[in-house]
Amino acid sequence: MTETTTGATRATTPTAIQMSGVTVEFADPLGGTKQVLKGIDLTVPAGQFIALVGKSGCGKTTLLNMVAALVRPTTGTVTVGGETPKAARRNLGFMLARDALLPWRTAQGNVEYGLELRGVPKQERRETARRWLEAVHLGGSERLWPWQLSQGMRQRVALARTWALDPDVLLMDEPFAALDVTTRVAVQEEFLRLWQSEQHKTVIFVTHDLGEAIALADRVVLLGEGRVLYDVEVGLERPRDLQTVAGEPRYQEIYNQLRSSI
Amino acid sequence: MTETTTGATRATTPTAIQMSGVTVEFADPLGGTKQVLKGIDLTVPAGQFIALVGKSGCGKTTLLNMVAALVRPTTGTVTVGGETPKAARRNLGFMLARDALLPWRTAQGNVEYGLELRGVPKQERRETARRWLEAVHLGGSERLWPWQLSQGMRQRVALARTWALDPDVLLMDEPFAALDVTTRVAVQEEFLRLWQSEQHKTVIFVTHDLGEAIALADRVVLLGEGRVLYDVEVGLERPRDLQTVAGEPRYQEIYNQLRSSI
Amino acid sequence: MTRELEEMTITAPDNATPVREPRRDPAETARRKLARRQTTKVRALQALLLVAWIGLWQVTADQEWLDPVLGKSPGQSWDYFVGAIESGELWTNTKATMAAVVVSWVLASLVGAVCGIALGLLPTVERVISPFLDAANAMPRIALAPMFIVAFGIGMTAKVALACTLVFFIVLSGARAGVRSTDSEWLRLSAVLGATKLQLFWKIMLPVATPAIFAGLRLGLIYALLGVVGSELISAKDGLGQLIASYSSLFQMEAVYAILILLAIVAVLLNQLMVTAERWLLRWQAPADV
Amino acid sequence: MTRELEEMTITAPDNATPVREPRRDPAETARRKLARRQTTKVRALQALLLVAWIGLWQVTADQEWLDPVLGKSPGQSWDYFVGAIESGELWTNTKATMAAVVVSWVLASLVGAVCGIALGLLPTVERVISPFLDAANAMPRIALAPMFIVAFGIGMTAKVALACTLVFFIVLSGARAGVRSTDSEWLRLSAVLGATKLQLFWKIMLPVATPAIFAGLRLGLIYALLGVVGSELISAKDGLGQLIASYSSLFQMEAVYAILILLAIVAVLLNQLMVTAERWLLRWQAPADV
Amino acid sequence: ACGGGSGDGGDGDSRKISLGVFPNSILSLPTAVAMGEDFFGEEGLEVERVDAKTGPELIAGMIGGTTQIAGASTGTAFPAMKEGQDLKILPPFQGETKLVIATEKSGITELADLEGKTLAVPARGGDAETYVVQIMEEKGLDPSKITFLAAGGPPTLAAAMANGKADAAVGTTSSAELLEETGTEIEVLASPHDDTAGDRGEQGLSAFYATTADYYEKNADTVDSFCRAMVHTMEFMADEANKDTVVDYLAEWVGLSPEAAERVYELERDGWFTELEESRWQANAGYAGAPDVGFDHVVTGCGQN
Ligand SMILES: Nc1ncnc2c1ncn2[C@@H]1O[C@H](COP(=O)(O)OP(=O)(O)OP(=O)(O)O)[C@@H](O)[C@H]1O
Ligand SMILES: Nc1ncnc2c1ncn2[C@@H]1O[C@H](COP(=O)(O)OP(=O)(O)OP(=O)(O)O)[C@@H](O)[C@H]1O
Ligand SMILES: [Mg+2]
Ligand SMILES: [Mg+2]
Repeated sequence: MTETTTGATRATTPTAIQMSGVTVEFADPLGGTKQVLKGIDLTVPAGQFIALVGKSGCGKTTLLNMVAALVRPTTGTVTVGGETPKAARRNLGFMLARDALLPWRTAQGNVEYGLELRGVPKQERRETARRWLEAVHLGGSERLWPWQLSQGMRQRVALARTWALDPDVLLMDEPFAALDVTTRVAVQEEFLRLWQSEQHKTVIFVTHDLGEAIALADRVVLLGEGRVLYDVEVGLERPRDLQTVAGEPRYQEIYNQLRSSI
Repeated sequence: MTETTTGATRATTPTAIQMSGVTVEFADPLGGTKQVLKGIDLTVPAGQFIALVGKSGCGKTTLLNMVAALVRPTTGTVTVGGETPKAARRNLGFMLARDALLPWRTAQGNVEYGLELRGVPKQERRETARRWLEAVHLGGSERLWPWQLSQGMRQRVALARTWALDPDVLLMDEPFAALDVTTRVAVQEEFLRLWQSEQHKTVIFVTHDLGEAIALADRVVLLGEGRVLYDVEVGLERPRDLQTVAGEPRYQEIYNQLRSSI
Repeated sequence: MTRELEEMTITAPDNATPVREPRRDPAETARRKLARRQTTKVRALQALLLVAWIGLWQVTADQEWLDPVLGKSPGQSWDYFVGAIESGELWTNTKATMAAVVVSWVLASLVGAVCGIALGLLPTVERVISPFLDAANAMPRIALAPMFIVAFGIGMTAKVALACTLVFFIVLSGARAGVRSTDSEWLRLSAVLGATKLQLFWKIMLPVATPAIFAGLRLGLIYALLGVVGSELISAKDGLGQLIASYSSLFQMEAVYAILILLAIVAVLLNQLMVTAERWLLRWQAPADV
Repeated sequence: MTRELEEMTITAPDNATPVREPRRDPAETARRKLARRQTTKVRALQALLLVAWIGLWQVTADQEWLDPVLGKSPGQSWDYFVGAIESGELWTNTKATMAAVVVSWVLASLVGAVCGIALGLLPTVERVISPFLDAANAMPRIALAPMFIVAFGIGMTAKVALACTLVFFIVLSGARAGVRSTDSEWLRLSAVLGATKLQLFWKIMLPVATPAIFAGLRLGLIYALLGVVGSELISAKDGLGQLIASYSSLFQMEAVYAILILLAIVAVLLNQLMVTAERWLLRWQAPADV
Repeated sequence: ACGGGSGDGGDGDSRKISLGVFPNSILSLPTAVAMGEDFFGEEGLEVERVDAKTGPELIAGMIGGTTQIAGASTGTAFPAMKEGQDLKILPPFQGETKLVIATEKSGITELADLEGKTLAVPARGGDAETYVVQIMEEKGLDPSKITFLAAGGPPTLAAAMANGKADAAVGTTSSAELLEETGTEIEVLASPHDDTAGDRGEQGLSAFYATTADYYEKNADTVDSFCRAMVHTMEFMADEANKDTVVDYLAEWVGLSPEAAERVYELERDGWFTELEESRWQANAGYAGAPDVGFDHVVTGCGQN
């Protein structure tokens, strides 16, 4: 497989995502405003896998939505690959806790959905989709409807859908939260394998699970009350074995640090 | 708290559940029959916490349903507290993966449901329900509807509902499988605390999660192809700390044994 | 507002927190205030629409766009209305119509709900008889009117019977659909807890089917009104439909319009009543949007 | 069978495995065979019911339980039926009715579905105009017949217009309810993937609303038939309703019965067609029970 | 007041009658006059009027027991009797009053012009249709070239005429006046009052009253009282001295202006009679396509003594 440095060591790689002095306010439905992000400065080098953790309501999803151009910063700037988030959308992949599969499309159709919206011709679309379903070990299940898939298979289809667009930047909002423990580990492994198998994509991965954050990411950022409370390089070597990574001392160390600051 | 012996050491305690030579066949919808349980002999002493593990489709739920008088054995006998399962239902508690809360009843109303079916008078019902909601740390949420509760809170209400009937035998079919990791640990702790806080109830606990089985139970039974493949006393001392129990050598030992036989 | 979901029209809070506060807290009362303010806005817009519509009607009458037989002004209708209120004609006939509506709606709803739940519980029976139900439902009620008259006479009973044939099928299909959403886990749990059949019906089946039954009941109420008035139009001793028919045969269309508007008002009020009842009875359902 | 869920009537497989095999495998074909066998049973029972019903009808006629005007035997109806088939009277009138049914159903469904989706997307507009819709829907269509005739003449157009006023509201409320079930995550995802408004409508809104629209379409088809026949009963040049009206005024009830039965058969066939179309279009939905 | 058909075929209070009529029509004018002048009360009858919208409904309501006596016509009573319903026919009888009319703008001036045009009737296959057909055939014209249009009740019919959807129609003298008054200029093509309607116009009956044989047998007295009240009514209407009163009744009942009512009155005043010859009955049975319905259905001498 490819080289496995952590993102942090490549100080010279180009910047994928850049936030400077970002605040986000929402109009409070009862009048007034509520500041959700209170001055975020964050630089994500291209190819880095960054995990975002923090208490519920601390603004993780808001931050992600900002990168996806679903929320505009009140002050400050956000650039994605040097462009505005809106312009950068074509290089963006997005994955959510609930798989968000369209129930009226087969596995194949769901993987094709993004390609279809972008006007990729039918033949190419079909082949790409098939290739990515193979890649997530769902070859042969192309023609099944979402209800015929288990939760783990569904999330793997969502994975294929995201990957089929070949995005430079991947935004994932608790993508595995809805899975039961066994399936979860399997899909995490699948995901890590995909990510490691090619030129690394930049990933922002939101999760509630500290263990998952440390085991998967190059760098863990802890948000709290709209600020970055903690920003740490994981520094565990890749490829990682998810079964055993929890035993490593570095894992335990970061875990305890995060646990105490949360 | 009370004494904390494992069920296995009390060889002289009365038998809660007794199965001898039990087979279960289902009429195959396509004609013919299909043997799901192929001769099960199992004795569960009163007060024992037994975990049932095994691959999907190996008959765990069927076994549980048999004790709950929802399935009748084709051959062999099952007794619960010396009676037929049907007769023993009044001493039975039942808990499922999906909380099975009735959405048209408040938390309080859901806890009262079982009591209501058994004709407990209104005043008593209300008090019992309130007491058990307090016990699962949901005092103050009595009047919320299920949709207003988080998944963890819902499962705690289901726990209270089960406990409110004060059953001698508890049947639990993957009760925590639908919970996310963080909530799961919290509810497991809650459950263990309840179980340990009084005269132990007999528990049959079905789970897919080997770790959960070992951490919670006195005894782990591995089913496979309709037979008991493996039956082991856990022997970890109580009360247990779920955060650290995974570190104990005995835990690792059983885990590996089970893992290899599954 | 910083949030933009440009291409979207539905915006739901994307971090719907699972735990909602109980009703009494300050955020809730503030939310209610907001809701009330919005309601005022809606009412104002509705009033505006109503005025615009009456204006249009007036213009139509003034400009004689319609046949003189049909083209009457709002003022003429209002005059009839005032006169008819004073003479008590409207009141007695409205009473007669509403009595039949209520009776037929209650009766058909009860029977329809019970049959619907039963069919929902017996899928094979349902498969066997559903084409017969479709066939029965496709009978043109006006064509059956002579038979209703012979069987029930000209009066309350005939009206009620005709309206029932509409409402029954509507409520039935609602209830049937409702029962389908029963979760088998609730049944398993109830069985283990020792529920009797009667308890199952009252404590599981009926509440499960309630939302779907309510959808049927709302539509059913409108159709009860349609059925009763339709029956009165064909033959009756009294009722708003009978009034419409006789004024219509006298070409007094201003009276016909006034009565039709009265009917519309009655329908809207009945519907509002149902919405309120529904909101209370189904308060256990998560609101679609908050 | 060893399983007993004594107090339960609905039995669902309690370990519904999430992964279902693709359609082609042997288990699936066996399941289909089973389904076919059950269908045969259902058909047999239906035939039995039909025979029993005709028998009952015959007895009613023989025993003269009904007034002589109403009490006609199945044989008499059959004689009329054969005669009318030969004279071509039934065929031309059925054609006329069905043409109007199809036109009104298609038209009102299209408009109703689009309006329903639009209202579902614009909740404030919906709140404002929904009482007006209720009011309009509560208008007794028979009373409006004179206005329809003035506006559209006596013929196809008037029939279609009247039927449309029924079907429109039914399909509209289905579509409106359907859009409500849109998942906001689909919209978020589509927005990020760069979907245009048109793409959102075709690729998300329409499929989402399809099941509910279909429920409306099915009921709408029955009501299109009711509306057209009702309109023909009041005034028309041709059509089954017009036939019923004239035979009914001559007290030739055997002909009326025969035509009503023909209508019922047409309704059942139309419904069957809809079920088939629905099953195919909604094959992506998990079957309620297998 | 509600509560379905009283259904008391004479078992209840036999001096109470529910009387079914077709309201606001010249055909039911005798009922309006009798009730207005309390001729029923004078005979000790308590009469409740039950309005119906169509002829068949009147018969159906009577068979169902809601009414004991009801207005009837050639087009409704004969088919019912033909289908086996035993009815008794009561006076007064009204001679033919149906006109064949056309709108002025249709350009039709005589019956021959009807070929190829659209003619509105209340319901297909009914009495109005056969009326036109029989007149046309008698005059050697071809009625099969007319497009018959079922237009339902008066307002729909008027609307259809007004906006040209129908060129011609069949209506009573009063409904023709009503059409004129609401702004539709009309041309009379055939009228029973000036021999342009042939045999049918001369012999035809447009209205009478009926009761069921069952009720008649059990309540012969009541029926006779009804007839007596009606005979009295006929005498009252025929009396020149009461002309203004009758015209007022007519104007109010049918909804005409006094002038139009007076014109109608002049045409119709001799149209009512209380005894019927068998030959005329048989002729009408023929018109209605029910030649086997015998004269024994008619109650002769009712209320004459
Ligand atoms: N559209 C909106 N309008 C108003 N307030 C909002 C909106 N979206 C989010 N918020 C508020 O912003 C805060 C942060 O929300 P966000 O969804 O980013 O949290 P999160 O960290 O993703 O939480 P979770 O872990 O529960 O998903 C919350 O208090 C939320 O109520
Ligand atoms: N009512 C039934 N009729 C026919 N077969 C059944 C029935 N219930 C269960 N089975 C079959 O019996 C076998 C065992 O099912 P059971 O539900 O006991 O498995 P399980 O161990 O609980 O599996 P899981 O872990 O997936 O819940 C399965 O193959 C299932 O298909
Ligand atoms: Mg979030
Ligand atoms: Mg199971």
